[in-house]
Amino acid sequence: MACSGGFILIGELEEVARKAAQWLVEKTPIKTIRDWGIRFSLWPVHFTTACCGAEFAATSGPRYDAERYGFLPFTAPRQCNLMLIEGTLTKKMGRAAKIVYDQMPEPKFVIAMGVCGLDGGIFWNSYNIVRPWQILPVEVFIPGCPPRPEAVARAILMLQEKIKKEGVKVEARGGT
Amino acid sequence: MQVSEIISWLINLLFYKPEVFCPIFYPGLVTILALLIFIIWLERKIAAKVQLRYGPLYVTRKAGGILQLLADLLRYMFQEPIIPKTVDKIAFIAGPVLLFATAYVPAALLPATAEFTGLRSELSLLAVLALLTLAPIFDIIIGWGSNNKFSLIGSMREGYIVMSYEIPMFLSTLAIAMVYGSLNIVEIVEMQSRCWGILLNPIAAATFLLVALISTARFPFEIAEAETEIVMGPYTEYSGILYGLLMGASYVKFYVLSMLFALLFLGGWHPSITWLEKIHPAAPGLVVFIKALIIMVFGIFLRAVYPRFRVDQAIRVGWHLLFMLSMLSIAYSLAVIWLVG
Amino acid sequence: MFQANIVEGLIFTLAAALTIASAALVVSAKSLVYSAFFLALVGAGNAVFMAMLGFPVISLFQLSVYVGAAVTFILFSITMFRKPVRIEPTAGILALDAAVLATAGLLYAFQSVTGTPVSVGFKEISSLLIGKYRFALIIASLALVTTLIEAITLAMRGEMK
Amino acid sequence: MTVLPYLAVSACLFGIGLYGLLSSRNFIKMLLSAEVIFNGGLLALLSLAAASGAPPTGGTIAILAIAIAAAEVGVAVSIAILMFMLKGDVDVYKLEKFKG
Repeated sequence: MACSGGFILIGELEEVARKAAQWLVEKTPIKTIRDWGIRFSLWPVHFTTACCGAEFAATSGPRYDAERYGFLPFTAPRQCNLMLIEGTLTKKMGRAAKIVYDQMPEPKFVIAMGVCGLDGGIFWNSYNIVRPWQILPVEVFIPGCPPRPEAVARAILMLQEKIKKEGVKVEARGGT
Repeated sequence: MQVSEIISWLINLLFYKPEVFCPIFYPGLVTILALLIFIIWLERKIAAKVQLRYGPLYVTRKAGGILQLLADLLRYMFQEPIIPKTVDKIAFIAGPVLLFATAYVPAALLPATAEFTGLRSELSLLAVLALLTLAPIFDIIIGWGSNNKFSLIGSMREGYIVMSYEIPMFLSTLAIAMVYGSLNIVEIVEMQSRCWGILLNPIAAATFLLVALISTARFPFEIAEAETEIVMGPYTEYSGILYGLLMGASYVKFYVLSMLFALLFLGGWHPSITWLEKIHPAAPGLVVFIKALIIMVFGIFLRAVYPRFRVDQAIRVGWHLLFMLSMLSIAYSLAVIWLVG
Repeated sequence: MFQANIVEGLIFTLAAALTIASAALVVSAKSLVYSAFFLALVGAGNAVFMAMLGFPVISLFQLSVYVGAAVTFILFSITMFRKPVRIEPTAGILALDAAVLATAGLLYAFQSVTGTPVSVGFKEISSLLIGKYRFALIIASLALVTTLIEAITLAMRGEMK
Repeated sequence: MTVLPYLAVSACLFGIGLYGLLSSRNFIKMLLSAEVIFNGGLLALLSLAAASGAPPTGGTIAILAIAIAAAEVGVAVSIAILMFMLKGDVDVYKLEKFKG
């Protein structure tokens, strides 16, 4: 939240306040609590481009019930913090993926699903695909064509472990 | 000695002065925050049970994931609140805060028990109703301020819905007030020690319950923020803690309306449990809270079993069914007054 | 007693500042939505005055009917205009003169009024409404119904075209 | 505290509303200014009623006035919407065609 009106005080007050807030957030107890909250509240955006979408839907279904981990598929990118690329990204769709990723608020994570997300899968060497890791910072890859729902659940657990171990790095940005 | 005096004075001020205790603790803020964490978890859990799932579990495994909403809240708090360049900044930031405030203020005016009430007035029922009508202004303001077509459509829908539910809400409440001949919530509750309001005027009770569901966007009337049609309604552009406030606001309003339902129709704190008063003067008010909780659980259970109405169907329900029902409830009240005297 | 007076004066000053400032903003705000929002604040401030004058019923009536319904309706309708409507105001010096003159005249006319706030319960007002003024009530409700039908007709005509 | 300060506030509201009504060309702006004037008038009515011999009568009139004002707002706004639909504008100077 930037106060564009500015303050009467001299100096970069906004910058200082942001740095102070970041310093406070990076302290151990607050950081631990924050990481715990983020770990159990991963809300994914639907970004279905291929057949992996069916498996992703099954992950949240009664049998595999990913909501146990606090994994709640939600509507709009503004409220989510996890992006699952489900399948092949064509060049056109890659642009859309980037837009959706930019709409999500920090801290955010990307999981690339399916072998198409790794290196193109059956579209390997095609002129019209783009690998998700070329345009987005992917945290976890799920191999398989398409991967089973258990694999998606494992990816969620891996991401949770990763957040627990490494913590979340938040770049405090100004208002956009 | 000085310190202990100050502490005892503070404790006295905080816990035994109804003007301070009511807004902050029992019908007020602390209860609301605890309830928000509990009720949304319960909503997800009930939906999961209906769909043969477990629902939130691993966050606190032994306690069935009851802290799930705490985790969500923490995430929202530490998330980046995005303020897009195209929005109207003042409306965008002030809207959610004011919406939550207007949803919360009526809760502070509700009585805890007969002796322990924050607001003593002959017109407390009217005051709560009048404050409840202010929230839609901010819904429209945030929809307009977001400068997004889905937000605008959502707030348009909210406006249409408001027009269809506000009159039945007033009429059904006034019907029950007519039966008891008072606009004071405490007096109405005291008069219900013999006969509950729902028995005296069941039509008004049914109307009020339906209106409570419509005005707080519970299923089957979740029309303003229909996820499958218009992304998130008026809340599309919101992220971070501002979205948390918006999501909380409708639950707070539902809590206020459920408390009002329990007080007006379900006998309030009757049957009163007198030995609870030894613990704290506000403790007998827990009976009201339990009744309100039952109403809330009913309301959130509907999410799991009902689909959503279209907006025109909901408006038709408002004007054709609820308006007529509220008129009928007034006539019924008049008949009851005429018969009983 | 003395303290109560001070508190009352404080509330009055705050409410007066709020009301007059929001009235000025209604007139001067560039965006119509903000204008309507500040009109809601004017109505709310007015409700505070009414409660202080000893008419709590009318204050709550104002809050629920005027602010809650009428201003919400204005706001709702304004957001329906597709493009923002902004028309530059005409030269306002004459208008300013007229307004200042009117205010001064009103103040002059009011200066001889004496009296203190009273307290009026809702039972007196409702007995008056259904007793002495029942014809006014009937005519008002007829007018309400007529305007409702008129508004619906207007809207329908717009829709059919 | 007498009712005089209330009357002063109502006079101020009246003046501000009058200025807005006279100086703007936008139909809805004029409506909003008229609503400010209405608020001033209502306040004056109630304070004079409080100062008079029979306050409940003034209160009754005020209740009727508020109800009628709500109706009037509905009609005026629907006229504005209709005007916007027909002419694509809400400038009152373009209303010349509607002259009797």
